[in-house]
Amino acid sequence: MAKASSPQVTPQDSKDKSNKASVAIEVKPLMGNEAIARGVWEAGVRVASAYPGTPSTEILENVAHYPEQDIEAEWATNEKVALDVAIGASFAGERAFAAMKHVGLNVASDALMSMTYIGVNGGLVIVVCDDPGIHSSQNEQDTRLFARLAMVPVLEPSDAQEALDFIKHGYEISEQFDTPVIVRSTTRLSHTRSLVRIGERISQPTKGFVDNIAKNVMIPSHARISHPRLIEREQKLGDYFNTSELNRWEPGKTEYGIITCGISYSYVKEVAEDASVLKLGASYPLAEDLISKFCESVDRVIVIEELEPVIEETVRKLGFKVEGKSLFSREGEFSPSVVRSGLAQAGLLPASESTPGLAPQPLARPPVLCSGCPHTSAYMALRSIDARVAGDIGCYTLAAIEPLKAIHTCVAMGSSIGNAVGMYKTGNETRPIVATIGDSTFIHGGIPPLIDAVYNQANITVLLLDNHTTAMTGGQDHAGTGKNLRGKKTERVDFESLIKAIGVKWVRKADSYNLGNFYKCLQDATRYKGVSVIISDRPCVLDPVKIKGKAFEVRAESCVGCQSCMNLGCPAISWSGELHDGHNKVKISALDCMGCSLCAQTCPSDAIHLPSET
Amino acid sequence: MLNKTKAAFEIRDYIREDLFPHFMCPGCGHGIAMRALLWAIHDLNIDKDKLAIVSGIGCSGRVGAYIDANTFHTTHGRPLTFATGLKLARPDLQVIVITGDGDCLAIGGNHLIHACRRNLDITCLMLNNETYGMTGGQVSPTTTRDRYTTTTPEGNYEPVFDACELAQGAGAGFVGREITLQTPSLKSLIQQGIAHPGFSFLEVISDCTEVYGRKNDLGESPQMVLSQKSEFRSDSYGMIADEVFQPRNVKTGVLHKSDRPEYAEAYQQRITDRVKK
Amino acid sequence: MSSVLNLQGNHACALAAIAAGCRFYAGYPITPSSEVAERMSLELPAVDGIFIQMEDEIASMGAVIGASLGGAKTMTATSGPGFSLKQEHLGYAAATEVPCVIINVMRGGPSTGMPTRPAQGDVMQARWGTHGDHPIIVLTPWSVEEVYEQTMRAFDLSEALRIPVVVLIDEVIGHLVESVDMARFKAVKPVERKWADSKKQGFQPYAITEDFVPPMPRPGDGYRTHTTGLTHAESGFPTQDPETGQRVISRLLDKLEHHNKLVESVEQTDCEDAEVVIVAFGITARAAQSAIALLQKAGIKAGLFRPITLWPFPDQSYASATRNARLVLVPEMNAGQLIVEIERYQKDGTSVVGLNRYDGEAIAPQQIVNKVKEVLQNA
Amino acid sequence: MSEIQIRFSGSGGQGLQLAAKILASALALEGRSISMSQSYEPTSRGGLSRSDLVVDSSAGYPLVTEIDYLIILDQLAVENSTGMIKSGAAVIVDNERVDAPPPGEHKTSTLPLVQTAREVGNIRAANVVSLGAIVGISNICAQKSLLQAIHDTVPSRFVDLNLEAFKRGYALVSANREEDPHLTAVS
Amino acid sequence: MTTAAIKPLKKAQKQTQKVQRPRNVLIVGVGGQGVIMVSKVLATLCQKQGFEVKQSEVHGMAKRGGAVFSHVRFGETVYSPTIPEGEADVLLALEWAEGMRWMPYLRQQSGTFIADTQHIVPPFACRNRTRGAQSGYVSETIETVMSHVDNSFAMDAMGIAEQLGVVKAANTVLLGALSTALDFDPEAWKSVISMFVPEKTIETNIRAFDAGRDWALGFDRESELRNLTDTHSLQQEGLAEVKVDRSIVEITEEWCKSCDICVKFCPERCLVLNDKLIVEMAEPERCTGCRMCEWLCPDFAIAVRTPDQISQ
Repeated sequence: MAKASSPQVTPQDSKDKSNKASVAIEVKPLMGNEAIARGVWEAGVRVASAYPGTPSTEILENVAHYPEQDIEAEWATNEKVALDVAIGASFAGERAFAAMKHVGLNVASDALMSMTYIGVNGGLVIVVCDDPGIHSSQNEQDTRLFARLAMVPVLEPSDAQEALDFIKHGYEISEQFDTPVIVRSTTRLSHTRSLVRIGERISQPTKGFVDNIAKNVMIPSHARISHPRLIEREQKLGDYFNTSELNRWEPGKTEYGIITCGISYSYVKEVAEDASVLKLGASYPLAEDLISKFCESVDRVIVIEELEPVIEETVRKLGFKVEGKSLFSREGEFSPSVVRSGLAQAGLLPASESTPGLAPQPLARPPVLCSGCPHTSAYMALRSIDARVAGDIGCYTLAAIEPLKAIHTCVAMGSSIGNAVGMYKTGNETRPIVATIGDSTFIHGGIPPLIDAVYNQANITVLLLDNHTTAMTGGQDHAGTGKNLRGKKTERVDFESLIKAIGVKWVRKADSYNLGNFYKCLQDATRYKGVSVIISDRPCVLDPVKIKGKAFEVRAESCVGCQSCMNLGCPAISWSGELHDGHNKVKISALDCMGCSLCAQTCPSDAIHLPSET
Repeated sequence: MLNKTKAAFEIRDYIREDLFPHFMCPGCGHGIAMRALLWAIHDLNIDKDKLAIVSGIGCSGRVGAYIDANTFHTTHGRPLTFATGLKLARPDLQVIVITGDGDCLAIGGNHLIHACRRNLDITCLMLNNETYGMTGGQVSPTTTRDRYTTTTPEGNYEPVFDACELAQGAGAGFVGREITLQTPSLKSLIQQGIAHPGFSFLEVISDCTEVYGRKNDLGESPQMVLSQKSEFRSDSYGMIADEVFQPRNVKTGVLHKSDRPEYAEAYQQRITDRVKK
Repeated sequence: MSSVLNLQGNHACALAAIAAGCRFYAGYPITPSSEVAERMSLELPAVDGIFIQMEDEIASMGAVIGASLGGAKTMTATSGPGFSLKQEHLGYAAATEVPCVIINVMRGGPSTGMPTRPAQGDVMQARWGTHGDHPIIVLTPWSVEEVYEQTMRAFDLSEALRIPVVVLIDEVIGHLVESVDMARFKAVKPVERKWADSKKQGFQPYAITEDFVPPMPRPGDGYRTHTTGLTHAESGFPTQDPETGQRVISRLLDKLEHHNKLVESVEQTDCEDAEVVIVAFGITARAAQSAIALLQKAGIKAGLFRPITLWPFPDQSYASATRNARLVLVPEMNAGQLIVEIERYQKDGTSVVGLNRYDGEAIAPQQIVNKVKEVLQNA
Repeated sequence: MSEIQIRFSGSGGQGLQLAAKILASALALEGRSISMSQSYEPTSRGGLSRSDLVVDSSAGYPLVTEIDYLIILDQLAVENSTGMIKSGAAVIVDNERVDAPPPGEHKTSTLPLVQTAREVGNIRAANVVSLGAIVGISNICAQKSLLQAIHDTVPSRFVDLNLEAFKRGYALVSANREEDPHLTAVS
Repeated sequence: MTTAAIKPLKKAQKQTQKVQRPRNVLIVGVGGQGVIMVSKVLATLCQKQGFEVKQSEVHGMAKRGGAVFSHVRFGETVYSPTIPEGEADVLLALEWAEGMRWMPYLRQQSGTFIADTQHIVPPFACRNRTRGAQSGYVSETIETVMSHVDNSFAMDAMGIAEQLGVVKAANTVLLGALSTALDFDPEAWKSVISMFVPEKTIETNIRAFDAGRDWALGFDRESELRNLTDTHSLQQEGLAEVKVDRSIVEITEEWCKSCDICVKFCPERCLVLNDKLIVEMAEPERCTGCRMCEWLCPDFAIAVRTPDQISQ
């Protein structure tokens, strides 16, 4: 591999320029998502919209901390709506923003695929947070592949400072190239706190709506004209990135060179500080010339990128011998150790001497439904009636595992009802078919399939678990809570009326804390021929406010160690250390007990009581 | 009375096996209550030969026949009267009455209050399934308001007895209530009731699944058993701010206990005093 | 001290019960029987017996059966309305063959009637008061002394045959105080119940024995049998098998027939050649006895047939007593109950005439005399 | 011994049963056989009440059919006995409470029974006053037997009162003997 | 526009010499314990001392009882936000089993292990109903850890806080202990803690910090080990030996009336009604012998017997 001449862009250059571009007034430790929010505000964005989704949730929550007169921040009913709102703002001539997690982009993709044809008026940046390692998602798809499909540029910051800076840069690119821009974050970046120099908000002049039907209305004739423009834009962006300071060549030893992007860059620097590194801040379209030059300057080219071999394949396409996924996994999250062992495998670093010290068998501590969670009893009841349960996305997905084990499928936001309809339509299912869906998820994507179920006369039961919040992501408001992102009162969706309006004849509200009644209600619902909907109306005990009742107690003398209460999977209940006929008795942690009474209702020996009783 | 070395409870030691399966309907709570009773008897080490089970008429009345003891299936509403005679004549016998809500509170209501008042050492186990199951599900003094029975086709409009309060008010020395779902607790309650020297009134929340449950669409047996707890426990509800859940205010457990003089003892005392004079 | 006591009928009843071994009494106050309870409450504790006043007559009868099931000799006393209330349990005692004695001091009726006035209106209720076919023994003493005697006998019969026995006393006799010489009762030995004393395994509490009276299992002795008012097989457990039902009920009914000699008790005065036979019991028989003397004085061949055991009715003795009679007069303090039974045995040529009074007064001897004369004149 | 039929009558609460019982008791002490019966209305106070004694019954019939001695303490009781009084029988009526004694062929004495009881200290002792009168008239039993019977029958704290009442009743008859020829005629 | 690394803005002279490479503190615990608060205090302190700091956490499951961890790295230049395995200079565990989970991250020999001894037992560790079942909680004892890790401190932070009357300040007690493992002035710690706790509780938290610090400074490893050995052996003797055995469910088929109660109430859901609607043991290996089915069978069709009962 021929060695390239010295790089055109040096870290030194970029640093000087950045110092001129914005005046640093303060340094603060910010989490990646906080830095993104800061960047959105500083960039003069007027409208920001999102649907909560780990690890992206905190972005909009933090945007909402900035003054309302500066920026409109709102929870949208789903990611597509969020993007459409942002697109509308762009049309109207303001900088606009949308945030979502990787799977949220799937929902929003329909709008994105058109918007990429249309381009922007006010700048439009979409932050998409990927979740390598699947900390809290249903998959670990790589957004860069999506960007390639949509032919929109992707910027990838590697720390919080870059997160802030890249947002602002993103708007410049968006407006300069007439394109939406995706800024890709990952869980690690979003949730890492580091020092960030923050700046002031730069207000953007209002452009106003620009009437241009050929640009703004995507009908076939317009689209046909737009597509070549898109290809041309891609080319121009590639050229731009060849020289942009977003991509940085850090010269070092020439035996090998590492091309990396995003958070992986920090791992690389951690374990191979003296290597030659090409850090790509723009991972689509790739700066092919820059890459070629870099590859030519080193003996071996190693690509270190989380998830898909996007860079690696490009390098290979460019005709270089490259090592990437042969050393580093295509799945999971990277870490300094992963990078080190990959480089060691390549023979570039000495293998770390492993001196196993004390290595205890780790305790399984999977996430569980909280003590007092109203979903618990709903799933106990489902399990009892032996239902075929199509689950959905939310806390309640945890009911799929021990001890509740009451969910049989879980696909994507809002899928449960459609899945249930399909199960019914096969005629194969002998058990009652129930779709369970949370309030927020229902609004997100459950309403069209419910209409479908009614329209197509499915015989299913929908259990709408209305806990009055978006619990899984930490308690965000939504259209069904009566409060907006800024905590102000707004209209609340009346689920019962809505469902009736859809044409559901059997709708009943039930309190899942009342075990017997709930069970009965579920039985009635499943016996009904047609679509039946139960609205389990019981708020989350943690969000938006902690609802803690008096803690229940176990009367040790009455406990017979049957551990029926353990079926709740309640984290407040554990073994007391006492035995009854060889079976472990239980105790309740007063600190953790929320006083929901479910254990007391379940206990066959009446051993669980409120302490006030004598 | 407790003997630590005794064998584990084996129900077949206490039943007339050749009569099984018993006549009760699938899911009938009376069977569960019967087990709890026999379990308590076992734990108290009561000699079967000295055990007298007196029952009335109705589904509850038939329970006694399956118990391997001295069993007396008497007339409708009157088992307490038979038991009174039996216990007075034979203080050495452990006399336990099994009765139902209609048997005990309607036709036998008079006997109940006077048995409570006298406080003779009898244990009265009232199996409350809220209906006259054997006669086809008519309204009883404990039928929940608005529920349907064959004699309340428009739903029950009569007020309901709280049998335990009634018994306590009438002077029973020991009053308790339990649900069949909580079998170990029920056993323990029965055990305490039998051990109590004086009249013990024990209400068991039982289920008539086939007749009453069907008529009122209360679900299958498991669901009816499950409902007992949430429907009947006042304390199953913690102080939740965003309240919706308000179960029926009926208490379980030992509800009343007093050391009023036991009838036979008081009688003997009085006689002795007189003879001394 | 003299063995003669001035004794009220009701008191005599109580004393006789104690003498017969009664150790349990449960009752409910009702005129004109209350003195029986009062006397029992006084006497029973002295012999380690139990007296209990229950909440009603039903309860009393229940307690009596309960105590008897436990092994005690038991008794209760009542009058018309209370007797009606006891009927269900009387049936239970008959069906389960539990010995017990029921004293019914009759008063006027129907319903509350004339509580303090005498009547003999319970003849049929005593026989058929409870539902279904059942054996029952009814004794009718005519004097205080006989109250004592027949009450003792009631216990003996009940214990021996496991049949409830009713002692039917009219108010007059119940409240009558007469001088009774107690000496003759001193030596009487009460009959004891036949207790089961056989193998406990497979014990049949209602087995068909030679004397039709199965030995009774005593609770606590280890038999652990079942007692039920349902039609039960020999095992004691309910049966719906027609053949078994027929067999066990027949045994129950045949029991009395089998022990006819023991049960029957009649008194006949001058019946052998009597043209006129007066059939009466209780105070009416006392009037009849006076009347016979007057009639005989007037030259009318009159005799008295007195069924002391009223039920089962001593039909054979009656037939023999009235074989020469032209007239059978049945004076009774009701509208005609015993006469219905008597008419069943009426031969051709014998007229059966009733003399009925239900105004709360006893039938006087002269009334009977007048009636006989009147009938004979009109004949 | 020939049969004697005695009736104490009046209204409920006047102690007629007790009077009969004392007399029966006295007769029993003398070895006489008695049949005592009673009739009252279902009220403890007021209403017709009577207590009958048949002494040495010849026919065995225990109820009175022809009264030999009749005491009437209240007008209320007059009608009930009318027609049952043996001709020549002795009838004693209270002077205060009985206005119209039963008509017929018998000897009626009107005596201050209630008044005497009042004098003795208790109006309710009129029964024993009348008992004194009847023993005084009939000599049916010895005074001694009767006094013993009072001792045996009456609660101890009332014994003296009743003994006094008896004596006053007895004296009532002897005091009136001169004035009323009927009284001496009875043996 | 971007920088390769942010240089310390205000260099603390005395520490520059010592800190050649970033120092790594791994703070671990269970959701709701305050892991993030503790790490924020440390990160802020480091920042105030002029270091570059990176703090990385995953807390999506914090409210759901899951494991929570926070990497705090500080130094002149910090690249990776996460600590490589075996390179944590300090492992601060707010919960014992979490300390055990992250033990491999502790630097061999020189690493310091500070752990609260409190046990938060997850429901999953108590999922076994079988007679004589043992908890699934980690089995490593304080003694085991102390004999493997030279710099180990096992403290009852909750107990210490409780003694001070401020149960909620257990985290601050741990910070006090942590302060002895890092070269920062105690006063600097206190001033940062004061920023993070409610104004009213500043004074109590300072006391809690001092208490934790004093405890760690006065910690005598040898005598502690001796103590533990004594109590440990005592515990061993006291442990009742419960025989782990499997109960047998006997079903009298002729008595079963198909009411379904046992099936629905079996905590382990190991019973089913078969095609004749008679109850059947479908998953005997799951049965724990809890007797629920026996108690609730109205027809006495089920008997649960322990092996010794059967042998009798």
